[in-house]
Amino acid sequence: MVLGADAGFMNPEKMLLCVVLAATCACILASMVAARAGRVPKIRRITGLEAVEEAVGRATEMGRPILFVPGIQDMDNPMTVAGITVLSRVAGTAARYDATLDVPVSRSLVMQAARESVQAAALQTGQPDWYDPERIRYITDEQFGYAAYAAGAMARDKPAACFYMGCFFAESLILAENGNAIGAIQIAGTAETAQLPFFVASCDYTLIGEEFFAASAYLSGAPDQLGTLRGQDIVKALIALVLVFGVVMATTDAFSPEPASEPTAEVAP
Amino acid sequence: MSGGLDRRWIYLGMMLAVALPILWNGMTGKTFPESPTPPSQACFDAIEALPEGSRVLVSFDYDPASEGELAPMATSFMRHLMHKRLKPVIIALWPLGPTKGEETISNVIKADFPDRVSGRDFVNLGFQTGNEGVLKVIGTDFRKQFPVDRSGMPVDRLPIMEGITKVGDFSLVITISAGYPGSKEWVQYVSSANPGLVLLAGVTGVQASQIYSYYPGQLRGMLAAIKGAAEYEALVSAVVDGDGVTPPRYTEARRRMAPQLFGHLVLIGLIVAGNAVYFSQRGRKAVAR
Amino acid sequence: MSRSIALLICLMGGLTMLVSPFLPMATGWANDVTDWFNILAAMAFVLGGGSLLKVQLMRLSARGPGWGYSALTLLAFIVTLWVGLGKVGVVADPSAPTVAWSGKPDDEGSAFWWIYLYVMTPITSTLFAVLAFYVASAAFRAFRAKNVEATLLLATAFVILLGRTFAGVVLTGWLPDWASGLRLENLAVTIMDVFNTAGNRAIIIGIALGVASTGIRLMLGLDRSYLGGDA
Amino acid sequence: MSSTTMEPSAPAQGKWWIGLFLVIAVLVAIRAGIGEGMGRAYVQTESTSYAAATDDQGRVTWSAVADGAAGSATIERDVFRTAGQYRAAEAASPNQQAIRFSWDRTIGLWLAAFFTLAVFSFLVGDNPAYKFTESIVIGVSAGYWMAVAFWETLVPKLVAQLAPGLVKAWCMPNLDAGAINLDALIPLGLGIMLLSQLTPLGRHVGRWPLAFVIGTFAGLKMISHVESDIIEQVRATMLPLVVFGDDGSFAAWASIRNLLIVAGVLCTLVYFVFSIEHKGPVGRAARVGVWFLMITFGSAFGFTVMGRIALLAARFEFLFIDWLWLIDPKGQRTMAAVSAAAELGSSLLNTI
Repeated sequence: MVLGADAGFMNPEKMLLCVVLAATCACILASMVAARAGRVPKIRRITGLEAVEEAVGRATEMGRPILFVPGIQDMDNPMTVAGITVLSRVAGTAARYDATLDVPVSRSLVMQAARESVQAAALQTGQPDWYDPERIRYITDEQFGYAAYAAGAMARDKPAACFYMGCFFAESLILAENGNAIGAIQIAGTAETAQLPFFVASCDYTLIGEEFFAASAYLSGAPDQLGTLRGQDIVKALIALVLVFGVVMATTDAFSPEPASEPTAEVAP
Repeated sequence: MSGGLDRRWIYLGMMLAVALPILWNGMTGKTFPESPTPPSQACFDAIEALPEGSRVLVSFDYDPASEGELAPMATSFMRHLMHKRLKPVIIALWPLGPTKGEETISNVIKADFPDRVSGRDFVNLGFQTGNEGVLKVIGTDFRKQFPVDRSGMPVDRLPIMEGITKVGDFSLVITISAGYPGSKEWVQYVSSANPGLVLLAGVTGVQASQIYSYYPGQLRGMLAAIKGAAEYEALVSAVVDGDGVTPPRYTEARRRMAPQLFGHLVLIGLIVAGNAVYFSQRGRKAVAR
Repeated sequence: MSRSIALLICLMGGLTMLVSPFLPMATGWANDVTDWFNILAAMAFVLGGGSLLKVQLMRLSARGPGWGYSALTLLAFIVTLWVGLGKVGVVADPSAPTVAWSGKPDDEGSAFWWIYLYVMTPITSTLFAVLAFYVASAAFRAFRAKNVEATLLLATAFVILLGRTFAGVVLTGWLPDWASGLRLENLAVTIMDVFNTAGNRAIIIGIALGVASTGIRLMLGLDRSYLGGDA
Repeated sequence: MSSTTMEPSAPAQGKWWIGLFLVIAVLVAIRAGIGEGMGRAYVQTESTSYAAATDDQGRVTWSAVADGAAGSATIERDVFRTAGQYRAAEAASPNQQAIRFSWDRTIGLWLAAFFTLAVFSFLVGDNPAYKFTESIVIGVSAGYWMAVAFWETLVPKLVAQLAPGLVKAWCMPNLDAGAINLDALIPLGLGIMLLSQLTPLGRHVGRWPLAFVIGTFAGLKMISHVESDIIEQVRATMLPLVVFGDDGSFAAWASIRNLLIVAGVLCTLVYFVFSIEHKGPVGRAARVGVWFLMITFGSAFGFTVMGRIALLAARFEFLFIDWLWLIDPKGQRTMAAVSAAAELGSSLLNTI
């Protein structure tokens, strides 16, 4: 299963990977095309995302800034990229309300991408002057150095709304507890499973795993993007079918008199 | 809804619950007895099952931030390996891992097994950048990633590395890991690609819940957080020291269990208190209505 | 124009990586790309460092409240960078004692090592440790049996907290062998083994789908906010 | 969730903080005056001589030799010694110079203790000591990672690929200085494009490296997630719902366990369905899925607590053992006064 260790389609493991990969892409692409053609799926409510507008509005009313943290990993991490796409939506809303948006980042490349995306959002909303590159600034690559800054900045600037969207490790609770202490509305989204419990405990809304990746498509409201979400659901249904089939096979196997020829994954040889 | 409690009182309670047992422990030297759970016992058994002289790959995938939980595991693993006359080959996927490996070597091997020679009985091959990329390469060509040991000696000249060309040539692989890259990557890229290879992991509490889904399939055994370290430490002490006295540096994990216990009790007390406040407030509201 | 080229680069890069596991010639491409990324990220430090310098210098020259702290940050940054790049106090490596620059920058005894050991480590590991306090206040506030979901959350945490210490042994150690599965320490293992495994597996599968779908959206350019606004 | 607004302390905040710092300083001074004092670091200079030998392939290797051998190079470095080792050396020969008090490491130790307390002080409220620490750590860590990136990535992976001879002579003597690796020009080019936006011309070109990174990693991560997460996790969940033991008897618990895992995975997957409203059977399955999620989060929380407490314990151990010299579980100091107090304390505790 090592990439490139035994390349080529002859290897059954590679074959399986190829089939699953192709099926996944095909489902998502087909739903996207169907949505473009007019079959736009109705997406269920994701409460955390409905609250974005409310949070930005509240910050504007109170005259306090909004804090957006796109995680502490670099652009090679899909969560960071997803966080940046959510940032562009949040920035659009903030520009409309003319609210102050602070984006401290912990990687130089992320700073670059965040600046581009916030500037684009400002232009789209017709508020090009709202964009201020100095508000999107690099702090440090060090996880806890960054957390030290964020904790101190929260205690001093008292943001009214905090967004944590990206890849987080132990600093998640430092951010969320300090945000809670200053009474901010907090919306978090991550696929880092170990940190989800802390966001769930300390934030007002948390986007869990796949919901987080769906966030930017959901917020964009564009038909083709919503179509990809339906595609994900179709793949999920296929996975469930395969799983049920596998379970039935394994169960009938258990009844067969002779012991299974090869040990299942769960049994240590 | 906070029940009117300033959170600083909570902090004070937690501080005392952790600090006082450390002082008590330091003065009396007492620890709680441990009974091993299956994943820890499995680690112990996997090492016990190896014949003398087997080569074991030990990866130090952590840095000082997680030392509190993981260094006692590293110490116990090293002590067990040395006691069984096994030969550890140390690598690291974290830049500061080799230093931690060196510390473990000097605390265990140099202090208690001075007859063991670097390059023959153990070796530290240092750190390589590339995260899971390193794991992919050592699956087919170990020496490509780790051509020299930490002092610059080519691996080809080390007796301990004789006949080892890929990761599958080791009898056992141990990863002591604090996050990414770590146990998950070892499972994904090494264990899956080498079905016969036995993989053990020592992980932090945060990782434990994720890594559990790989045990006992792709992971033969695992030490979960300081509790796992304490259980394994007790098992190793029992086999190495017998009824004799265990030197204090080999009781670190068990010593840490005392602050652990009181910290947990404070938390449980807080959860109970929080619910008491919640229900009493709810009760009052119901009456008012 | 520039945006179209960027989108093309994104699409081609993604497709190449997608087919690479199936091409014998592509062995090692994934590693190469990872290496390139690391180099790029290292070069990008110029941008990050520039941003840091600019922000702190602006505060310093404005002499607003707390400008002294900005001066401190600047000083700390410049000193650390200088002793790190210059390998101040580093002795040669034993494998080449005559090559003065052969030592590692963080060798014991060097200035960089001193800063790491006595400044960075204590601060970062104490911040890490402070989480023990935050965990306590979060548990006090959030773990309340308001509904079934919250009750399950707090009950599970309860069992794990008890089951993973000596307290579990004391409380339920008296249970006879046939009921040993109900002992707290074993209950904790069961929760991890069954419920946690199931929950995590579903989350992991969902995340994989999310990554795949996001990847497709990025490659096709549906999501291109990172490319900026103007043409 | 509820929000507890922690009101800032009273107006006399500054005085309050000065008072707290003074109390701590006095306590530390008292501790420093009792018994053997506290917080000192000792070092010994280790000097090793190395001699060169050339092997049959023409490679030069250096190995340790007796001091002062002809043609050897000597490396001196200071290594830590414990207070106990210092005391033993002093007892053997008073005024010896081998193991000595180290000013820089002692200052470092006290500085580390100050930073530790300063970070803890933030729990009480924002204050000058924390602000000081925060400014320091931001600057230091930014500089630290930049220097590390230079030595660990740029030099070996970029410069050494393009100018191996130069790098070998300068700082990587063990490098196999072979041919120039032109592949390294690609990341160099990408980097130059990225930095070109600092000039007015490069506004557009600067986006291409980002597009490259995002595209390639979208592809790479898609493969690794499908491979190790979808395929492997589904495979691991294909469990028999009826399990028999080795002796052929029905294993009830193992069967229930497998049933729970399969049902849990399916229901939790239903929770993540986006294009169907969570009503009716779908809603019920999703609700069960949420229960599984909550149990998962509860157990992850419980486990994480262990780690956090262990880390806190490690910080207290630093303060108590290395700085304040209150306890000595590892036997690094053999101090009559304090260990007598410890014995008294332990005998008292034992009687309780």
